[in-house]
Amino acid sequence: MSETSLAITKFSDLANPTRFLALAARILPWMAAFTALCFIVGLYLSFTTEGDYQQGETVRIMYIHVPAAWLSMMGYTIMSLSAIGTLVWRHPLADVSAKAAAPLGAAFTLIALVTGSLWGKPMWGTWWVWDARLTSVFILFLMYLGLIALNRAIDEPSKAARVSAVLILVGFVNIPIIKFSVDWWNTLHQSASVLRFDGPAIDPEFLRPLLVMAVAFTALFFTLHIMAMRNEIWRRRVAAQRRMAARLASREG
Amino acid sequence: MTHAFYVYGSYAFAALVTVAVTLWTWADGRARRKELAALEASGIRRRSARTKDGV
Amino acid sequence: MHLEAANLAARRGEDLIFEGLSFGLEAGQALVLTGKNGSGKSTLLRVVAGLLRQERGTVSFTDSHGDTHKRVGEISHYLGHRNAMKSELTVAENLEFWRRFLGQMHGPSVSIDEAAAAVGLEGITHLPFGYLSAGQQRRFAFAKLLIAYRPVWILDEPTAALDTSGDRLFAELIEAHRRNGGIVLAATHQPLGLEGVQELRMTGFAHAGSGVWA
Amino acid sequence: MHLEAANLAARRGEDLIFEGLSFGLEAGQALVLTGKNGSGKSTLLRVVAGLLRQERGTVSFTDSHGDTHKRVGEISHYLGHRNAMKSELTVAENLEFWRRFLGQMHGPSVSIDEAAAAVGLEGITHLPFGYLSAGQQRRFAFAKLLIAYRPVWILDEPTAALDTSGDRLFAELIEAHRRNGGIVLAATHQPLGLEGVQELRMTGFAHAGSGVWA
Amino acid sequence: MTALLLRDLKLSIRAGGGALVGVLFFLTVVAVIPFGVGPDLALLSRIGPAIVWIGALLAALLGLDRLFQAERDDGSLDLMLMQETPLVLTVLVKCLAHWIATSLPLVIASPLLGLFMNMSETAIGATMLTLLVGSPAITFIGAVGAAVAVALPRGGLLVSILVLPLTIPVLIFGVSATYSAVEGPSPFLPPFLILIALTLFFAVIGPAAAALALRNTSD
Amino acid sequence: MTALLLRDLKLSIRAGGGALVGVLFFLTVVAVIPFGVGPDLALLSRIGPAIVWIGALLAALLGLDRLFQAERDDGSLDLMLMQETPLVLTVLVKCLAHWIATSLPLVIASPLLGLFMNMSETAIGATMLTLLVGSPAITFIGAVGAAVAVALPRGGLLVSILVLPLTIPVLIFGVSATYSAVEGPSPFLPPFLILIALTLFFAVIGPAAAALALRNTSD
Ligand code: HEM
Ligand SMILES: Nc1ncnc2c1ncn2[C@@H]1O[C@H](COP(=O)(O)OP(=O)(O)OP(=O)(O)O)[C@@H](O)[C@H]1O
Ligand SMILES: Nc1ncnc2c1ncn2[C@@H]1O[C@H](COP(=O)(O)OP(=O)(O)OP(=O)(O)O)[C@@H](O)[C@H]1O
Ligand SMILES: [Mg+2]
Ligand SMILES: [Mg+2]
Repeated sequence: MSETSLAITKFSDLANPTRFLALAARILPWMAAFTALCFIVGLYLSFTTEGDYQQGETVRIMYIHVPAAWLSMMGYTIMSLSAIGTLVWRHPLADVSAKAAAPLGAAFTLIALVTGSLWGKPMWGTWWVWDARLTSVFILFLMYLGLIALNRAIDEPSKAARVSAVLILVGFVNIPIIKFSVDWWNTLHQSASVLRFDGPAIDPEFLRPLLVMAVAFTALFFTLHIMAMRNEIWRRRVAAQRRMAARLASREG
Repeated sequence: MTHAFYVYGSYAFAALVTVAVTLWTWADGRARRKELAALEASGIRRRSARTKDGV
Repeated sequence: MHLEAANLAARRGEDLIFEGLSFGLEAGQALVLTGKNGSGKSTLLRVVAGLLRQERGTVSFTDSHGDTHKRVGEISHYLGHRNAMKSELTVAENLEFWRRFLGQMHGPSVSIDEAAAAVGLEGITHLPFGYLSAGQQRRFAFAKLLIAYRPVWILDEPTAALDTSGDRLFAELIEAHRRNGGIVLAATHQPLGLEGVQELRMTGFAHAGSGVWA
Repeated sequence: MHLEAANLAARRGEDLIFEGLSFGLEAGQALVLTGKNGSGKSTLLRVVAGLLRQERGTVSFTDSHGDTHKRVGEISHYLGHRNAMKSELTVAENLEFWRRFLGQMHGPSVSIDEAAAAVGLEGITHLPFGYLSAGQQRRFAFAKLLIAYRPVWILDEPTAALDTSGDRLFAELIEAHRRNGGIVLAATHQPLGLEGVQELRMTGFAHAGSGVWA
Repeated sequence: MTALLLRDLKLSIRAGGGALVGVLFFLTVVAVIPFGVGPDLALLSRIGPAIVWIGALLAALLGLDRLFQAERDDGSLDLMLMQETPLVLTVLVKCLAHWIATSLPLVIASPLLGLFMNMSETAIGATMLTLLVGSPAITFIGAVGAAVAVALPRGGLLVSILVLPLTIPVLIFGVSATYSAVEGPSPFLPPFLILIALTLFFAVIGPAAAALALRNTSD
Repeated sequence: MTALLLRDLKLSIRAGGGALVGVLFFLTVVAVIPFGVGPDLALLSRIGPAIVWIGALLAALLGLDRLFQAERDDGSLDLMLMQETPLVLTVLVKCLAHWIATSLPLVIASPLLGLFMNMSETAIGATMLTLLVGSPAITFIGAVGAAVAVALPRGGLLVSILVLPLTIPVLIFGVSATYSAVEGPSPFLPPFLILIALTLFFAVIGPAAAALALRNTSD
């Protein structure tokens, strides 16, 4: 008995959820503090800088809209990387990472959509148009929800992860479409002015709060992601122990 | 301010969503930790915890 | 010809069903899996057929030329709990499809009518598969093994739903396959009436719940 | 209590499978159908259960108060080749559904956990049905007969896919049902190990093709 | 019977996330439309009700054909046929469960889609009302097809010939009631009443015909 | 492989009635739209190509979800997974069979629908051509969803949700190629070539991803 359990300990060490939990416990407080700090500075900057002569006060929406939009794409990218980890290395932590990222990505996409709409009403005179950028983001949102639904519909976690991974990777085609849709189709939406190959083309007055807010949002994303991963590991641990208890009971009983 | 509604609306919505997600994640973690503690109390323990430490 | 499994372990859901399982079979040999319900017989067969990925261990096949195949499924027939036949199509259409889809390997195989005769059901291949009785369906599912040659047969309770003459018939067909140098793996609850077979008793649940997470 | 079949004939497709078949069963008695594959055992059971319309003849049931029922299916359990359970739902959900859907008749019935224990599988009713092995599925399909009382049990190869301990278990459950005054009709290829049963050998194909058209 | 209703609902939730999925499906269908017809908001708002109705029809059709086939394949249908409870009632309850699981979420989500399609408040209300009243008819008609599919293993063709043409009147009266509510000049009530009549008619005919077909399943 | 193609075609004729369901659904969609936009023939002919494309897209979804589930349920999928023939090829052939049984009839029926929608000859021809070239892409994308559905106990709406967003590019280029053929001013060829490229791209990606998913769902 002791010999086998030792072997198992080594094996699970390889897959390593336990080490991940230890690491998470150590860094989470620091990440949370960093996030809070960035938000305080970022929010202060966003409300104290000048308004735009063209867009007026509404330019302040940019400070949340743009980071949220970036994160919506980054969330999916993280899911795709995790999907590769699931399919190629079959690493259980990759399964957990992809599953934990989906609701967060959906949340940031929702923020990007709603703040974009709220910006669109004063700027374009309408809440919603079916232009390429807006629709591709909307599709991203639907894909997040679809993946969440798929994950919940399969009740064997490792299988759910592998199946979702295939779909995540196929859906990745949408990300370049979002990013470059403004360049490929001439639409209402602003084309890239920060994340460009030839450097940002934006007034530093707006760039500073934007970047601080972007860092804050990113830090928030990762903090929540690690928390959600930790929750998922706990959830699986509970399930495994419950099942073990049931097996033992049915053996002895 | 010119378009106060839209600006504050955006900030309020973003705050709402982020806070909701944060709270939900946190509450979920707490619930899971409680379940683990309950299992621990009922005598079912992790294998790795049996041999050495464990978080 | 040689089929070798070394140190196999397999998981169902999160539970390890068996562990450290090894066996070796030469041409003409057969392995019969026994054990109570849920002990992992079907699981082992699916691992050997390559339908379920093992947790650890290897399965390999060395053919008569000494070449080694890692994917044993490709040179095997698998007869599972389900018959893999479409009830909308006639028996002949079903068998014809599998004959063409599976393709021919170097080895003895028979025509569809001969296969139907071999399982004791000549003359009704024109009926839709769904119209047959449970035992007749099982017999035709077995006929599939005869129409395209495969050296390894993996059989999961082949005689379920068969009458006693069917049991004997299948035993004879299996023996004939072995005489031809074939290898047979079968899970069963009733004695198949085969001679000189190895037997492996499955016990189930190596360590319940000893997954990555627990 | 009395189950009576008189002069039954049934057709499958255009062929008359059997003809002039009669039997009578009193409380506590059992009838075992044997015969080779395709001889019409399942057909007869489905006729008795009311799932297939007979060509001629009658089936009727007289209960302990002397009332006669024409539709025997309503007071029977039918366990066919298929298990009538949903693989998406857990075992407990499946059984709970059938318990409520079938409704209670006057007679002994047990709770779901007791039924699971009776078929030797307590403690895994929380698993989805689809995750179980073939034999475990069959056992739970049988557990369905215990959770809602029906005087007549119609069983089509109940022990298919069962291990030997399962065979014994089922035989005991069937005997218990008979001791309680139940009636059992079963088709089988293996001896069920029941005592004092009538046996009916089916031969199949009364007159092949003797339909309206021949 | 509540047991059957609950089981069927549970099954459709297990199979894919439940009500959320219905709504998502609808959203996806609607998101596809503007790509086809272009982002012309006036046009979108005009074809909006028709699109919403087509989406509802599609959602009802996906999966409806297996309503009884799934039961037959695992043997549950046999046990249902044997019961004392009238078969019509069983069929009715299964229809109800199917409607609740697939069509009701669409009815509830339709206002949201209306917004996406830039429809006016009246149009949204009218669409929702006609959907609520008319969509059960589609399910009832579909049930007949589903039952015939079980009775005749090779009757697939028959099902589609039977079911789809019958749904056209429902669709037409549903859509035209919506339009008369929005634009006039024709009054709203006549087509709406016909829609109600259709639903009631099929609520009686559908399950009865389906039960008849199931009884005659030949094996 | 021809054996598989023939079998699948036979099956969809015998059991599914695939072709006819698609065509009838298509007809239903086309029959309902005029009620939406009213009897304005000019408008109808303008949105005609878009409607035909949307109808074809939605019709392709019918039955797609059970492409592999049916094989799983009777155990055939196991045998297919074991073969030496690359699984990608098997998937490709099954897609082809599904396309021939459900989408090809739509392509053939599209001129008829074009007439209903009062489309010009050029528009009809262009729609038919783009459909012929573009609809296989929809099937290939759908195959991924169908393969994923094997992990689910039943098919249904979820598959469509996963599939539809990915089909949008095909729809966009299909429709825009048709419009540029009819109205100009933009040239027909670029979007048409992109459509061909999309089909080829998904002919590679779709079966590969579907095969990957199938390998990962077997148990
Ligand atoms: C619901 C509507 C909207 C959605 C879904 C949306 C989506 C996005 C996305 C995904 C990005 C990131 C693009 C990238 O990194 O290349 C972005 C950036 C941006 N959006 Fe929006 N947007 C919406 C409405 C608006 C409106 C109304 C405006 C202003 C008039 C606007 C202005 C911007 C700006 C200035 C950027 C930064 C571009 C850059 O520097 O790269 N957006 N939006
Ligand atoms: N997805 C799953 N999750 C958890 N347990 C599973 C899963 N799939 C199968 N099992 C379990 O795996 C065990 C082995 O099943 P298997 O089918 O190999 O048994 P078997 O020996 O073939 O039994 P039988 O004689 O009844 O056919 C069973 O106890 C079953 O309950
Ligand atoms: N629709 C049909 N058309 C023609 N023949 C049919 C049809 N359905 C069933 N049969 C035939 O009816 C006969 C009786 O079948 P049945 O299922 O009753 O046999 P059984 O005794 O239960 O056999 P088993 O032991 O294999 O279960 C079989 O020969 C079968 O081929
Ligand atoms: Mg088994
Ligand atoms: Mg039988």
